[in-house]
Amino acid sequence: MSEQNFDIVILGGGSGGYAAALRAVQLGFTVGLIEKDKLGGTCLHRGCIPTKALLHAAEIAEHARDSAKFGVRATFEGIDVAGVTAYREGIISSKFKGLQGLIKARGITVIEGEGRLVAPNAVQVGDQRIVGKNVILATGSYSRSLPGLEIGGRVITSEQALELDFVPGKVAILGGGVIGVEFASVWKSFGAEVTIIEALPHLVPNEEESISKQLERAFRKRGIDYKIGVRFQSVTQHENGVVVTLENGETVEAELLLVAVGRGPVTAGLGYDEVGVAMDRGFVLTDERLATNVPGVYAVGDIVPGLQLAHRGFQQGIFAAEEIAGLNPIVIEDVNIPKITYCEPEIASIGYTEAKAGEKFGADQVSSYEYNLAGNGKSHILETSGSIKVVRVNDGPIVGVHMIGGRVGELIGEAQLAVNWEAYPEDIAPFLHAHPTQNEALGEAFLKLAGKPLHAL
Amino acid sequence: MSEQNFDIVILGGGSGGYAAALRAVQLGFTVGLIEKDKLGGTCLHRGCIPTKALLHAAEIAEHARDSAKFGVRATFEGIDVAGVTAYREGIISSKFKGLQGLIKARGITVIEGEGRLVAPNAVQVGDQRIVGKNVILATGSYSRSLPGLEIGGRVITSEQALELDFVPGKVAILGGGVIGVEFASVWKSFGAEVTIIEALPHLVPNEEESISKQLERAFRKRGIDYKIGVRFQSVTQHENGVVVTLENGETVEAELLLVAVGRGPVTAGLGYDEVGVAMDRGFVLTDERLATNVPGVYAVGDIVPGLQLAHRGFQQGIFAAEEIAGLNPIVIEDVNIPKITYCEPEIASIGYTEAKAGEKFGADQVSSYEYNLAGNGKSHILETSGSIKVVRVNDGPIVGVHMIGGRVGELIGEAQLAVNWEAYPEDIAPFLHAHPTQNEALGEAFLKLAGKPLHAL
Amino acid sequence: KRRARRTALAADLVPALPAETAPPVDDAASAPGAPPVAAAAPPSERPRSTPPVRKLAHDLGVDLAAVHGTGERGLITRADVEAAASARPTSEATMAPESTE
Ligand SMILES: Cc1cc2nc3c(=O)[nH]c(=O)nc-3n(C[C@H](O)[C@H](O)[C@H](O)COP(=O)(O)OP(=O)(O)OC[C@H]3O[C@@H](n4cnc5c(N)ncnc54)[C@H](O)[C@@H]3O)c2cc1C
Ligand SMILES: Cc1cc2nc3c(=O)[nH]c(=O)nc-3n(C[C@H](O)[C@H](O)[C@H](O)COP(=O)(O)OP(=O)(O)OC[C@H]3O[C@@H](n4cnc5c(N)ncnc54)[C@H](O)[C@@H]3O)c2cc1C
Repeated sequence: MSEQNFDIVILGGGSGGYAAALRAVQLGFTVGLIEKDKLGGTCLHRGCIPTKALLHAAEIAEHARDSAKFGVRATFEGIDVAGVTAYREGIISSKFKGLQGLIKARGITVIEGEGRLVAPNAVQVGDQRIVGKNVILATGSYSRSLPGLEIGGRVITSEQALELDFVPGKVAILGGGVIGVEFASVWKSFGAEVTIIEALPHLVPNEEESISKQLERAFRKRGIDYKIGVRFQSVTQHENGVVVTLENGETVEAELLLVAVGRGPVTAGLGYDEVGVAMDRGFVLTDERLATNVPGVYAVGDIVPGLQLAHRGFQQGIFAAEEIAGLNPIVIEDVNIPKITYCEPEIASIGYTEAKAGEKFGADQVSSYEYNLAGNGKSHILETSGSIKVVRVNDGPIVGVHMIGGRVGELIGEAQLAVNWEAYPEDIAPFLHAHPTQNEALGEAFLKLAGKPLHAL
Repeated sequence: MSEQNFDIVILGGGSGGYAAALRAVQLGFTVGLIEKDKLGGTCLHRGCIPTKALLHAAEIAEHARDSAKFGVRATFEGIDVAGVTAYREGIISSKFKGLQGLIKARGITVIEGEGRLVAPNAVQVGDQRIVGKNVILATGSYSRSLPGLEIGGRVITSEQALELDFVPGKVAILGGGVIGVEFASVWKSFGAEVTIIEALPHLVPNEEESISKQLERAFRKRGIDYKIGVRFQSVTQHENGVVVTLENGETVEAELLLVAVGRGPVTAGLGYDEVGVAMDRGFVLTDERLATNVPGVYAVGDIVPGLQLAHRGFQQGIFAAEEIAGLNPIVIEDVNIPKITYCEPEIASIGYTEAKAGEKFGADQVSSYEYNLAGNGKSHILETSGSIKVVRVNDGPIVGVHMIGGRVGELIGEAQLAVNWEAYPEDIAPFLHAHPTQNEALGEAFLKLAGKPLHAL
Repeated sequence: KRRARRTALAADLVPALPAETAPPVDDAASAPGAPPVAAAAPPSERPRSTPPVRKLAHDLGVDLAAVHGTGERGLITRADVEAAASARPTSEATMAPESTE
């Protein structure tokens, strides 16, 4: 049995783990990065990147369908699934190559194989013992299911959904969260009939309620069917499809059932509990500085309770490396991390919903304004509708921005600075936004909250 | 002869004038707004809005053409000019209705007719004398030509270009500035052959040089022809087209010549000089607080030397109203106003170019980093290329952001806050941008300048 | 002329901080809500004020180097800047904003 020694050993080479590795070597540490599958993890190979490629292909399809509205004569003939796959895989393989090159150029030692925490400072990989002054756990997540709902055959998760070599005629989707609505959006654009089943009272239930309602309206207009506030009971498979039964007795027939009910932590059987790492329902518990209860052991990414997002993984990975270096980095609360749902129309938000802001600051201490994109020239040009809602503390900072509409995702960058820097609407009001952009809609909301609406009453 | 009295009289109801009016009534002033044509001015009826509608139709056409690349089977059949016109006019008329409604709802008196400044406090409109305690001049701009180059027939400006009821087979464009490259981009996407003629050494010569060069490369790839660093000499018209002769003896044949060499101020014969308003080559001179040399008379928008942009007009209009109200608003220098060129690929910038920053702060006091969009996942998904260049003062703030690439225009909102608030890259570095977005490319540039590149070496 | 914050931050611009200079691993983690310790701790990444507050200070003519930060880890807050602005003679406070340098 051989032993390798590093300053930092990182278990898992996904968004969280590889970002930690990149930052750690920049700070002068030696790093051993253990990965059993492919560097880049869920996000690159089975998550963010492939789904967003599908969503862009979906946009192209919608543009072809709608072309007459803009005076363009074009005919939509269908989806060439092999073509979509080649496009999607081309992006992944190029990004994968880039990431491998970067990891190598930065001098990170990658150890291939499945690792297991065997001591507060050591991970076992086959017959090698990888020892570090500090250990960062970053083993990520997997697609969960519901108790009694087995994945297999025509009951699939996002992993299998990405690999389909055909466009299903009709799909049922269990779960109206981010992943569920993104696949619903893609499949509808590709020509499928889609029904979403969500137990909570709204689609994207973590968003501001008015945003959820607008998504429901938009999906209804697009012909995406959904059943909300009703729970799944059971599913049966037969030769050509599935029959999903809901608790209210209704049934939904489809070719496939996509289970998108959330992601669970990949921590079982990895030795965490034996070494004494405190856990809760499989998630690794940390303080706000990402330290576990075991000295020298940190955790980052989807295994840490909270938002499961790639850029949160990057952020936490960088944070952990800087924390170990004693740089005392600033903590960014989950609520101040930007969230985008890339369905059509897109949703983007950061900070508190109006209700949560009321709870935190007092309902009479907050105001909000929701600017309708109908007033925004560029949105009209894109023929999209939606709104931007900004929440502020009275005589105080902007604490929440909630958006829905075609292409609004990219607007979150500005909102991220405003919210994280605790800007007042009055700080932004003097800067008129470029015309004609969707930025302007955000600008109008700020202007209104600063008491000086321009293109609004 | 009748007389009407207001707190503020505004001459011209374009972006600058109507924004001044809207802000002034909010501040409790009575306002008389004089407009000879249509509220909304150049931007709404003949500028920003119609051109951006054409550019979006162009995007739809390109998507149909390129659909196979994304696995979508669609056929591009051509442009239905009447359809494009209906789409474009539909947007304008809806925005126009909205603006009229807003002006009315805010209680602004609109006086229809051509006005002439007859005293420091009075504008004559027909037989009415409109008197104000303060006067704001906002008469805007028109398409200029070159000495000896007459507009007419097949030699057109942007006004006629917008009204064409056909897609020309081949167009020559005089001027490689914003308006020239935007029309070049539209016409190429619509199927025309295009040649741009620009006397300066680069297209979009006001941009960072590396951005200009990338646009030239992108246009070459798109098959848009251009001749740079060569001056126009003359043009002759014949039955089916024009022949443009350049100073180097070359000729360019085309169906039409679009003259896009800049916009001159609409000030001649409006009484400004008789009343003693100081002018320079037709532009109205003001101090940085928009006051002319004549007490009580202000000027805003395109008649004031500097950037000719609608949102600068909004900003100046609001500023003038607040200045009259004694609110002492803060001055935003032109360099800190965002600029977007909406051609494909888009260009967006704010702040100093690297060269200008070097002049201002000392060449050894500034650093820059240009992040290639090839490293950005979302840009890869969009199959666009380009870059984002950020200029900072060493140990100091971000003073310039320069971008090129599909859809980068909307990224300027974040850059606008960073530059205007004089943020340091280190201030932004802790906030990881949403994945996968084009925002991230801006984030990577900031991270690099903060000494901690993530997905870069 | 108005920023002193950089001196405290040189460390994060140094690409490779030697690991030996790092404090014991769980030092910082053991004192989550205790700013006093941080004063003696290695340079923090936190700017002395946020950009919009710096801009406000600039517009009000307040020199941040002379302002005592009362926020977390010495952060200069908006209230600190406003207090500094109102503490001065009014003639100075109404000084028109000018361009940066
Ligand atoms: C369909 C889908 C779409 C998504 N879209 C987005 C999006 O648009 N934006 C966004 O921000 N997020 C998105 N996410 C979420 C994002 O993918 C995750 O938040 C992110 O990947 C989490 O990073 P991580 O490093 O914690 O875990 P992972 O990316 O899961 O990486 C963990 C890595 O650890 C490895 N590993 C696990 N156990 C071991 C072991 N014992 N030994 C060695 N290696 C091990 C795994 O092989 C894996 O490579 C999406 C997720 C899915 C499923
Ligand atoms: C093709 C084109 C594309 C453009 N694209 C963009 C863009 O994408 N983004 C951007 O920011 N800017 C763009 N611009 C520039 C933008 O349109 C102008 O900067 C803006 O319109 C200037 O506003 P203004 O109020 O100064 O003048 P104008 O909009 O020209 O308004 C002046 C108004 O005054 C009226 N007027 C003039 N003289 C009199 C008189 N004597 N009596 C009564 N009324 C009078 C006119 O009828 C007019 O309505 C574009 C311009 C063009 C030509």
